[in-house]
Amino acid sequence: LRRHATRLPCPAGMNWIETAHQCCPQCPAGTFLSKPCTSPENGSVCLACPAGTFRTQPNTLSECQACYECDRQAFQSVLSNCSATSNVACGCEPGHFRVCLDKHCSEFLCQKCQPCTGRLIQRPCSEAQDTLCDSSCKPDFYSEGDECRPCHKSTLDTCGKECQHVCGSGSGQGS
Amino acid sequence: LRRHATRLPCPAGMNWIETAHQCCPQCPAGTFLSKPCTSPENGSVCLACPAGTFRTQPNTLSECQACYECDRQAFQSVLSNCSATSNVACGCEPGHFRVCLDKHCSEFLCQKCQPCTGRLIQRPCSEAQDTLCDSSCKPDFYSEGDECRPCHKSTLDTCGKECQHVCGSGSGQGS
Amino acid sequence: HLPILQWEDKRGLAFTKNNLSYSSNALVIPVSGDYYVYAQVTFRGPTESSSKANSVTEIITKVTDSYPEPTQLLTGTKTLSENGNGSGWFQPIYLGAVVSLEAGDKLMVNVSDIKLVDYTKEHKTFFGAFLL
Amino acid sequence: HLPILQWEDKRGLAFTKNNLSYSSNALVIPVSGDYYVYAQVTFRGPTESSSKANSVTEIITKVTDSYPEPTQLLTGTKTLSENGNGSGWFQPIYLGAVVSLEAGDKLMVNVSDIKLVDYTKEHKTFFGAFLL
Amino acid sequence: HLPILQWEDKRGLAFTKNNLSYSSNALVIPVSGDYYVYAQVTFRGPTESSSKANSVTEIITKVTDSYPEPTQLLTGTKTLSENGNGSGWFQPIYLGAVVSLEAGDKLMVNVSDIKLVDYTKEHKTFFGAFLL
Repeated sequence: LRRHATRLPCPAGMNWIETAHQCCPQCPAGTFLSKPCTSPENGSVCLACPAGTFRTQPNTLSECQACYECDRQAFQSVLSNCSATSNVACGCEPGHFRVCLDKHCSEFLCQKCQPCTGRLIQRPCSEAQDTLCDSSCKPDFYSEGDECRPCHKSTLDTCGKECQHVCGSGSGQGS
Repeated sequence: LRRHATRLPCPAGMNWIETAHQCCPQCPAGTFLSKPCTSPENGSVCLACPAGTFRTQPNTLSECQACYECDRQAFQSVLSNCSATSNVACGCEPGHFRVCLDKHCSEFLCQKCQPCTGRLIQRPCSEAQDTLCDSSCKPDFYSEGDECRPCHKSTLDTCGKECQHVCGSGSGQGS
Repeated sequence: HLPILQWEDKRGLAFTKNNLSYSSNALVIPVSGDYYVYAQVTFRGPTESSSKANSVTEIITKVTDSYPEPTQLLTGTKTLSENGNGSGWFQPIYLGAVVSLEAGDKLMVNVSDIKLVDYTKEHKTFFGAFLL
Repeated sequence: HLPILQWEDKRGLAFTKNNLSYSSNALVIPVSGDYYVYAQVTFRGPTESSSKANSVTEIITKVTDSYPEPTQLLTGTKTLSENGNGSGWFQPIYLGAVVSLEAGDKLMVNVSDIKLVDYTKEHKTFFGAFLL
Repeated sequence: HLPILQWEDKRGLAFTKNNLSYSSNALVIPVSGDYYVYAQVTFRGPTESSSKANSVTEIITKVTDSYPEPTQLLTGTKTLSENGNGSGWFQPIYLGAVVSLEAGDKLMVNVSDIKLVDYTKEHKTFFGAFLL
C-alpha cells in the first residue's frame, strides 16, 4: 500500500498541494501557481496570468483560464475586455437583442430587432428583448397577413377589401 | 507462443470458459456466472441477478443486463415491470399512440391522439395508430382550412361564406 | 450552474476500476495525468413539463480543491429545429478529448434541462474516462 | 434484429493488428480486457428506394458465445427534421466508449436502414476498437 | 482545398507533450505508430457575411512528405435545416478514430466555411491526438 500522506484540511487561504504533500498559500486572483511552497512558511511562487488568460479567484492551479472571445461575426459586442482577473463580457450590437440558450443565458445568440414597419412601437428593442410592435397598423397603413402595408394613391382602386376600407376612407388625403 | 487450449465445442447446456479453460454448465435465466466450475462435473456458481438487472436466457456471463426504464415523462406507461428473467415492457399512456422509429419499433415515441373536434371518429385512437377522423364535418360544424368550427348563433351574420352556407341553412335551429 | 446528471456505476455495462471511483455524481481522479474523458447524452422531447426548449447543451465540468469555481472542459450545444412542430425528437451529443487532471479532481456532466435527458437505456446516455 | 453493416478491413486507411481480426461482419476480440470501441456512420437521403425515414439509428452490438442474444453496447438515435421537405440531407452519428470484453466476443454495427448509409468514402463511415 | 483552422497550443486547457508539437496550423507526429486522432468543431450562424450555407463540413487531414496531396482521414458533414428561417443555430461535429501515422506527418483540420466556426470558447472547438 503506497504511503499516502493523509490530506489534512488546510487553514483558510491555503490549499493542499499533492506534489508537495503539504498545504501552500493560495496565489491571488490574476496569478497562477508556478512553483509550490517547499514549506508552509515560505510562500508559493505565483506568476501573473499571461496575456489572453485570467483567474477571477485565489487559486493553486498550474495555469490560468483562456479568455473567451465575443462573437463579432454573430453581432456580439464587447462590454468589457478580458483582464488578468476577469473574463471578457459580451453583449449584442445595437439593433440586436439576446436569445438565451439556457436559463442562465451563459450561451446566447444576437438576433436582429424586428423593425415594426407600419406599426407604432409599444416597447423599443433592448439588450434583453425584441421590439414590441403595436398589434394594429399605423394610420395610412393597412394590414395584410401579419404585415402592415403603406397606402398608395396609385394602386388604390385595385387593392384588396381591407386596403380599400383603410386607405380609401381618408378622403382628406385625396384619392 | 502462448499454449492455447483449442476451443472444443462444448456439449449442450455448457459453454467454453476462457479463464477456466474448460466447458462449464450454463447458469439458468435470471442468474449470472459468479464463479466458473473447476471441473465439468462440479457445477458453476450462479447468483441471482441483482435488483434492476435481468437475464432472459441461460448464460455464463459475469453480470446481468440493466433493466430499461419506461419514459414516463414522454407519456410512456409500464406494461410489465422488469423481473430477474425479463426486461421492462413499455407502452403509451391513454390518449397517446406509438410513433415507431424503426421497423421493429424497438424505439418509439408516444404522441397525443388527435381529437377530431367537429368530426365523427372513423377509427378510435389505439396503441398502434392515431385516431382516424371523418373527412367531412359533423352537423352544426362548418369547415375552415382543415378545421371544423362549431356554428354560433351570435356570429352567424358576420361569418364567412362556408359558415353561412352550413350554419345558416338549418332554419330549424333558429337564427 | 446547470443541473448535474447522476450515473449508475455498478449494474449492467457500468463499471469502475483502477481506483477511478464514482461518488456524489462525479468521477474522482485517483492519479494525476492525462485522461481521455468522454460522455454522450441523448436528449429527447417534447415531455409533459418541458418548456419549449430551443436548444440542448451538454458540458463536461471539472471541480478541484485548488479553485472555487468549476471549469468547463468540453461543451456540445445544438439548436433544435424539429422542436417547433410538436412531434417527438431525439438528439444525441457526444463529447470526448484529452485533458490534464490532478489527483482528487472531480468530473461531472451538466445539461441544459434534465427533463429532456433520455435516461431509459444505458447504451444511449453514458460517461467515462481512462488514463493515457 | 436491425441490419448489420459490412466493413473493409485491409484496403486504404483500414487495418487490423495485434490479433484483433475481422470476420463475417464483426471485429473479433483476441484478449479479454477493456477496449475503447468507436464507430461513425454517415447517413444520407433521400434515396430512390428509401422509405420516408423519420429517424436514423446506429448501434454497436456485442455477440458472445456465453449468451444467445446480442447485447446493445452503444446507441445513437436522431430524428430527421430536414427529411420532410424532400431536399437532400446528411447526418453523421459518432459513438465511442470503454466496454469490458472477453476473448472471442464479436463487435458489430447495426443501423436502422442500410439504404440510408453513405458507404461511398472510407473517411465518412468507420468503425474500430483498441485495448486500453 | 478547404480552409485550415488555426489552434491555440499553450494557453488555458491547451497543451502539447511527448514531442507532439504544433506548428503552422498542424500537429506534427514525432514517432510512427497508431494514434487516436479527434476533433470537435462547433459551427454557428447566421453571421453578417456568411453565405446562406446549407451544410457544414469538418475534415481531419494528413499531409506527408511522401505524397504531394493531403489525405482525408475523417469527415463529418451535416446539412442545416434550421438555417432557412433566419434564426440563430449551433451545430457541433465530433470526429475520432485510430489512424496509422509516420514520424513527420502533419495533421490539420479543414472546414467548409471558417466564418461559421465558433472560436469564442476553447471547450466548444478542440483538436488532439494520442499515441496508443
